[in-house]
Amino acid sequence: MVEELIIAGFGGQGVMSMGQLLAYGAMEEGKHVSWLPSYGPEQRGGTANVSVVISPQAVGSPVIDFPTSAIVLNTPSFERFAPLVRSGGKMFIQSDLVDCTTQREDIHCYSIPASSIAEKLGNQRVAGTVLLGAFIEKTGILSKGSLTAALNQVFGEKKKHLLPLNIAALEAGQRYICDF
Amino acid sequence: MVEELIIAGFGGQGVMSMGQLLAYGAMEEGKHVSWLPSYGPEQRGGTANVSVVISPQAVGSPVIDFPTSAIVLNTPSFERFAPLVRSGGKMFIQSDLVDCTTQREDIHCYSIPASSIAEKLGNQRVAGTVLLGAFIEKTGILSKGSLTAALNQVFGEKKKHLLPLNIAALEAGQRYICDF
Amino acid sequence: MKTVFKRTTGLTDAETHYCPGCTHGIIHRLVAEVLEELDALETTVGVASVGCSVLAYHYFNCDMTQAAHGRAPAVATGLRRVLPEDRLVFTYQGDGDLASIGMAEIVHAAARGENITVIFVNNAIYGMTGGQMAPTTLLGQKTATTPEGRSSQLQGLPIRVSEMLATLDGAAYIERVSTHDPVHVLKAKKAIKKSFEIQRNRQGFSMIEVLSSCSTNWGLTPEESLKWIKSQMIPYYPLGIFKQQPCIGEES
Amino acid sequence: MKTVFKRTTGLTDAETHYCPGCTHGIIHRLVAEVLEELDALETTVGVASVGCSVLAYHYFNCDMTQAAHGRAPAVATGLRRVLPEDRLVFTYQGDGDLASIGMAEIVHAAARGENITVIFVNNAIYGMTGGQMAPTTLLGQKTATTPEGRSSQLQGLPIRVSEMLATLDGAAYIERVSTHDPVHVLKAKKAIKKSFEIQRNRQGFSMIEVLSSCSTNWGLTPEESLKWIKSQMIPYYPLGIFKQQPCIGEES
Amino acid sequence: MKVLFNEGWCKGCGLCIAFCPQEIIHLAEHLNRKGYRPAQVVDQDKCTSCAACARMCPDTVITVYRPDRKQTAVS
Amino acid sequence: MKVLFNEGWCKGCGLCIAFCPQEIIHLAEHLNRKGYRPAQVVDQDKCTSCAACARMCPDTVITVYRPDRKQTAVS
Amino acid sequence: MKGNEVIGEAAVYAGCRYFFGYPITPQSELVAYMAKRLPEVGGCFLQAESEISAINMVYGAASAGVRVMTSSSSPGFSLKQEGISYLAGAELPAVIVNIARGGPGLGNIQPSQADYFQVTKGGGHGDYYTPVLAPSSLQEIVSLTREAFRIADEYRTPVILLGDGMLGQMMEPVEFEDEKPLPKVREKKWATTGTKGDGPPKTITSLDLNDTQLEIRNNTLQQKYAAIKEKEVRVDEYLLDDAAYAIVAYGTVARIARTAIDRARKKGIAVGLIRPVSLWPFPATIISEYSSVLKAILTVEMSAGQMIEDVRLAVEGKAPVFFYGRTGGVIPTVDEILQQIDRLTEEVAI
Amino acid sequence: MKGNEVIGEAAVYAGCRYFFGYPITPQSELVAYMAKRLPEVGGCFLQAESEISAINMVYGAASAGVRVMTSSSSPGFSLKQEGISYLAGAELPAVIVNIARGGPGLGNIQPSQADYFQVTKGGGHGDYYTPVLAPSSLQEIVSLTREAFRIADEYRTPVILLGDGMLGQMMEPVEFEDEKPLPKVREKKWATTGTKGDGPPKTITSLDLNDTQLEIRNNTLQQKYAAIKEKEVRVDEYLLDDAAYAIVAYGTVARIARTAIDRARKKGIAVGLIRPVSLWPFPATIISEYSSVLKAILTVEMSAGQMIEDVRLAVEGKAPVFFYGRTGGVIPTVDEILQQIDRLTEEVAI
Ligand SMILES: Cc1ncc(C[n+]2csc(CCOP(=O)(O)OP(=O)(O)O)c2C)c(N)n1
Ligand SMILES: Cc1ncc(C[n+]2csc(CCOP(=O)(O)OP(=O)(O)O)c2C)c(N)n1
Ligand code: SF4
Ligand code: SF4
Ligand code: SF4
Ligand code: SF4
Ligand code: SF4
Ligand code: SF4
Ligand SMILES: [Mg+2]
Ligand SMILES: [Mg+2]
Repeated sequence: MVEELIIAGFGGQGVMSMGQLLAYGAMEEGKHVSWLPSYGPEQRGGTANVSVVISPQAVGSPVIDFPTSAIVLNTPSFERFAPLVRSGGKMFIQSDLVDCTTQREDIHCYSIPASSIAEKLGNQRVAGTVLLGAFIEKTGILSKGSLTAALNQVFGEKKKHLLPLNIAALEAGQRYICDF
Repeated sequence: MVEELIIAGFGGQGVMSMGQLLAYGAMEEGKHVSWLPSYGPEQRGGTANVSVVISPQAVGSPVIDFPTSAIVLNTPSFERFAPLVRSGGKMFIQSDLVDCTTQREDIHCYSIPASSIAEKLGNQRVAGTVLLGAFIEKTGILSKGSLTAALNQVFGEKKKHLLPLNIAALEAGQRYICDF
Repeated sequence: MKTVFKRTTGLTDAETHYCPGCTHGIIHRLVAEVLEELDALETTVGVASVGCSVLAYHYFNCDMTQAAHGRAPAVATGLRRVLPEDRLVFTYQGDGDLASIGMAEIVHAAARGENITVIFVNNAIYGMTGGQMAPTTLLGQKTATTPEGRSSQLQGLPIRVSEMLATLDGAAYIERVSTHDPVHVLKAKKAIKKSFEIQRNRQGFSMIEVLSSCSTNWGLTPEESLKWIKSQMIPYYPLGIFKQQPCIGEES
Repeated sequence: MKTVFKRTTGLTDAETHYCPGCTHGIIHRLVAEVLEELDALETTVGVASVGCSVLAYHYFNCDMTQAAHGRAPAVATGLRRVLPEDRLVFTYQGDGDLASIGMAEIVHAAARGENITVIFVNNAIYGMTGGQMAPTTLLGQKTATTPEGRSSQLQGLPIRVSEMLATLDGAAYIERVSTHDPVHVLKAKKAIKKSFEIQRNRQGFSMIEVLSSCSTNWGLTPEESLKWIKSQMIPYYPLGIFKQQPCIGEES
Repeated sequence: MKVLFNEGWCKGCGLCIAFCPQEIIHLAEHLNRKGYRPAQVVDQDKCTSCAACARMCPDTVITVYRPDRKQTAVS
Repeated sequence: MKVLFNEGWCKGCGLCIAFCPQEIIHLAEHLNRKGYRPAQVVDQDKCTSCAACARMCPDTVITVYRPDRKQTAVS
Repeated sequence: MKGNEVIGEAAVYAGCRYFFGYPITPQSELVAYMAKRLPEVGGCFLQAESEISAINMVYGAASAGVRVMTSSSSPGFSLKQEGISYLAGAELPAVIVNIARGGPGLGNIQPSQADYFQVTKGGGHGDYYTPVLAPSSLQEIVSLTREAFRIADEYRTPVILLGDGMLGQMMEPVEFEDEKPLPKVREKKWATTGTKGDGPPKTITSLDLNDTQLEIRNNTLQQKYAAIKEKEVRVDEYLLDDAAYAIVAYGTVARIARTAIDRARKKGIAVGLIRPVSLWPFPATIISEYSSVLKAILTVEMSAGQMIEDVRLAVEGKAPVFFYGRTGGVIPTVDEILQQIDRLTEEVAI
Repeated sequence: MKGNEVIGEAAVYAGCRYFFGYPITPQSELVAYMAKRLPEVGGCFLQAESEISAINMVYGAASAGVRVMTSSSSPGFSLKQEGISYLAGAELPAVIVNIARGGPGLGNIQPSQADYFQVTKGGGHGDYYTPVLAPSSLQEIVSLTREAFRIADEYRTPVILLGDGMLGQMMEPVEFEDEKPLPKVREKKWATTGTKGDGPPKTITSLDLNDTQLEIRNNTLQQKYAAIKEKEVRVDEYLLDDAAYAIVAYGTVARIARTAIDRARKKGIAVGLIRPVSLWPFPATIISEYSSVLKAILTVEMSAGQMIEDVRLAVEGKAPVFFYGRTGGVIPTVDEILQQIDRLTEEVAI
């Protein structure tokens, strides 16, 4: 199964590193993967999105016209990508920041108050990881284990202390989404 | 008749302006003409030559591979152009500076001690004009009248005083060459 | 109620794309206010350069043309030599644009005494392209291309452009100002106004170097950034007037 | 019989293409003599520029590379960053090359403190291309592109490159010398030698500006040309040392 | 109302906050349409209309008014 | 022979002439292979071996020798 | 007048009053001519500090809506590539002269046609073309300079006038009276001259951060290029009516080819000349048409073979295309071309 | 690692220790990578004051015989044209990266292939070519960067590595171990490193004032180019054995085309892919051969149509050549290409 995911939001929300984490996770599992960012003109603020393709075979086009999943972190991104998600696809909405819902009935839509959940864990900043937890739980494309390994790799020795918090965030996301 | 003349010598010997004078003279007579210079890398000194094509019809190539006439003012130019003059063509040699003679029997060769002649007229610098006098006399391509008119044009008001000397030089060249 | 401060008509209605707290925004406003005060919006042509301020032509409420990276002084020269004398021409350039790739153009515009105003935004970094070293990057400053900090051995010392251009006879007015607090912002505005007045008097080339922040690429908050200007930049880039030729009236 | 003066082995056997009396010839000889005296011919790489001295690579008896117009300092930088430290690298550039098209390159080489020697031949004109205005052309001087004489209004004032570069911290040694008589030729040689020694000591960028003649394009005889250097150029381009950083030993 | 914030334009940079001598500017809890927490003043009365905030705002968010001086104040 | 002119290299620029303190250098009447009148010294005796000519010659035409000082000159 | 000076006078005649240039052999006479001439007609000449500055000064002047020119030769022309791409992207009219010389690198100052690719295709970055006119006589310089300014203004595009050192340096008689002067610049409403209360501010730019917007901009450019291709093809045909063979050559080489053709005709060989006058748009249709009836085509260039690609693209295999080229500033001679014509007849006979 | 960083590491792997560059989006990560990486391996990174300085620093470093690289994106690449012509003229080996973006002019920072002409033909002045390699995956970057340095050294020529913003910005897994490192630089006897008593001084130049000499120099270059054309053509063929149609596409577009082809195959359309890996020398022979058996060819580019000229030159009318292009940074989608394949089958059916 080929997963074509777009993660989109404001610059500074960590969209790129979320994608990167998934890419590393996919590599952990020996899958083929491509990661392609797209920025607006702004350095910070403005919109940004990243396309991640995870596939059992070599990735052809890294560009995604119609994603199988989308994670949206702000309203403009919701508006842009909601119509593009493939029929049968999934949409993950950071509902603390986006209070829209789609009219489309052919896609699955999950609203996740990721900031609130993260705040409860003690740090707003892991909202992205919460969303990733929800994402892997619903798509089953990657295991929690590989994502944990990816986190480990990304943090390295220096930021090792952030690991427990992020694992907790992953799990919180997974747990939250089970209720849908 | 198309006249294809190359004038060659050291830079600073007035090669270019000799060519220019002929070009103006040809225009006076309503003939078509082209003038094309060629310099070495040096600003002054070094070799330089100019190709002048005078023709009743529009001039095709301004480049002359095999001149019908050549006027040479130094030894390197003699060596370069002597073999190239067309069979039946004419070569005018400034014999004060070049003491070579060609072995070729199919061309006419005229040695003219132009500096000496010019010096006798009171100014070494009109040696070039002496050579031009010889050239028009032998080729008949232009009249003395049109060349005088050209001189007049080139000197303008400012250098008008140089006219008589140059006319004398033209005539001296013509006279000298008659003896051949 | 009296209005003490309101948005100048020298700016268009567009919202800027600058990062939060970027002082490009302040400098834009100052230039726009000056043009409004001088009643010059309809007679000014601005030249945007390539850097974070590349979209300046969207923001200034006057005719604008957009120049290739570093070449704004040449473009301004083209305009200057062609436009009627009553027109004002200015460039708005970053430190990468003006002091790196565009060094030849700025030196020669100054040497020619080209009658233009140059707004030189020195933020000690390449903002637009993601925080690489600029010719004005301070020693020890870490950037994307000086990961260990700028070293005098490897990259040489930062260029003080105002001081250098002040040695040229063609330069009529050169001042360095800053944006790190309200008082200095006011001074900056005064300098900018002066430079346009000098242009109006046809006195020749003038340049205002404005110390500016780039919190995004400095890795500081906007507030910390202004403190960094004060504590780090000003000691190396002292504020003040570096060149002031006598006014036409004052000459003799 | 003692030989007081003979042709240096620093020059190849080639005859130069320079015009009669052109002081490029003298400057070539001085550089070559210095390299010979420093026993550096086998460890030096020179960079020829584009100008009348474009063929310099034929004349200097050391490794030579030929750079694009104005870019000799960049080429020298490439060499410098790659070659072992014991090698000497120099550029030989005219005023059009160095001060016009190559302004960005020379400023940045100086600012970086690039450890090279620059021989800057200022003859106030573009010799090679037939006598157009250079950035160093004097006010009033007639050239092919200033037929009425250079005017400060239209073309601005001539650039004093040595003075300008001296404001840069990276520059270790900058001196202006002349070739208009035997005494000054000797002084020029001393300066050139010093700049190579500075390079040898790894002290950074040095430049010797040499006032030079161009009788062909000035429309003077060679002798008159030297007088013109003395009477016209030196008053605007004063001779002397403009920058001298303490020797490595002297520092502290 | 002495200071008026054009909330939609604010990028929440906090420069106005840093330079307000009265320390009356704060970032709101909510996000504006751009995704920033906009600056706001609750206690308008304390404002002295000094315009320091407006002068430092890079995004021309702030308009500053000064109430006409009461006659009484002059006397 | 105190000064030796490599005649073929000379461009007749006259700078040696201008700077010879003894005024003993002149342009020859004939042309060299380059087409210039080469510089020459006839009166070698007057030459002081000062090398001013050589130093000013742009074309390294000139070699200068100095006769070994006679013992007598020292005493 | 030398060819270079004729360009200058022709530009003045076409209403050009502004020139920004940098000296380089073999076009320096044009710079010098403008330095003298423009002040006489109330214009402005400025020697820029480099070719890059020159092209960007042109960008500034063109932004203000005037007729403006710059010129250079091969290495200097390479330096202008970014600027030309900007002019094309911002749709600014200007005339750029390239008097080409031997390359690559510093090369020499002799005539060359090895910049054909650079001026007709490559050049700067991005999808743009510049009309390229290649005169082959001084008289034609006069008319084509005028046309260059007309095309530039009409289509808001930079236009290139391509010559070589031979054309720039030679002299032959020229008449200006025969040519109509170009009408004054009509008002360019888009020019940034200060709004003067006349509507909202104008902007000139080649930037469009949005890809869809930039594509629209590119499509507009491509439509313009299609229109130019349709209307501005120029070609000179010589003795083609009964020709079995044709030489394709442009600029000065075409003159030499013409003399060779005259001589070949005397020998009874039915050869004619197709001389592209506009190199872009290239006269592909005409060449394509002739190629169906010709036995063979010979392309002659002062290059290692550049225009021949356009000839082959036009011919598409319908006739054999031969090549003769000289490089490094060597000018092909009439005799050499005659020999090539002979080769042509022989090879085709086999 | 991002594509840009992979280029950097691959260069280090190929023995490159010197890099002179100037930042420009979308290739800045390469510059930053080299700034960090080269000092670690005892090399030197220097940020030049401009693209022009960078290419001339490369000229200097290459003169001294080391493996050296620079990189830029479209506008910056235009500025390097004079320098590249000099490198070619002086026969200096170097690798130049162009991560192309939308143009013309300032354009934008999205991916583009509109520099094809510039890198394969036009570029600088004079008769020269530079080998151009166009990887389409990060793994291929590793092997082609190595090849770029090999070709540069072997033929003493600048070599261009052409990518686009998409390739530069994307990440995918990469193995370095699979690739052999390039042998050390063998002694370059021509390099100007100081004679050190080792024979007469060496000179590096592209100047030859004498036209005959310069022509000889040019002929040498042309011979070299002929050898490269013979030996260094690289092409990737995909599902061509039974194909009735072929897409010609390079770089990242070829990946998208490949996905489209896979889908078309599922629909039963016999379409394959010809992917030129070396853009110069262009795989003309192979395309020519296929064109005799194919019903139609579709060229897909992120440009208004540039490589299509080389395709048409190769095909010479033997099969219809269609074109699909997007510009301004818009990336063609799989669906669009599928539609084009349908169009192809329809038009040919008619
Ligand atoms: C010819 C060229 N080279 C490089 C770039 C890439 N570039 C865009 S902006 C910039 C530097 C901007 O820095 P600066 O001028 O300091 O402006 P800031 O963003 O800091 O305000 C560079 C290198 C370009 N657009 N064109
Ligand atoms: C890019 C480029 N532009 C212009 C030229 C033409 N050109 C050759 S030398 C020169 C000027 C030389 O003047 P200068 O540097 O003062 O040297 P001089 O001849 O006076 O010694 C110019 C403009 C060139 N070769 N390359
Ligand atoms: S990157 Fe820096 S200079 Fe650019 S907008 Fe952001 S803060 Fe301002
Ligand atoms: S033109 Fe001038 S600088 Fe050049 S060689 Fe002649 S005198 Fe010397
Ligand atoms: S005007 Fe002054 S007191 Fe009022 S909010 Fe602004 S900074 Fe504070
Ligand atoms: S300074 Fe302006 S943009 Fe920044 S927080 Fe205050 S109002 Fe908002
Ligand atoms: S060495 Fe002195 S005295 Fe002798 S010729 Fe030369 S200049 Fe004259
Ligand atoms: S200075 Fe040298 S070149 Fe000049 S005349 Fe004397 S010897 Fe001859
Ligand atoms: Mg900056
Ligand atoms: Mg000079």
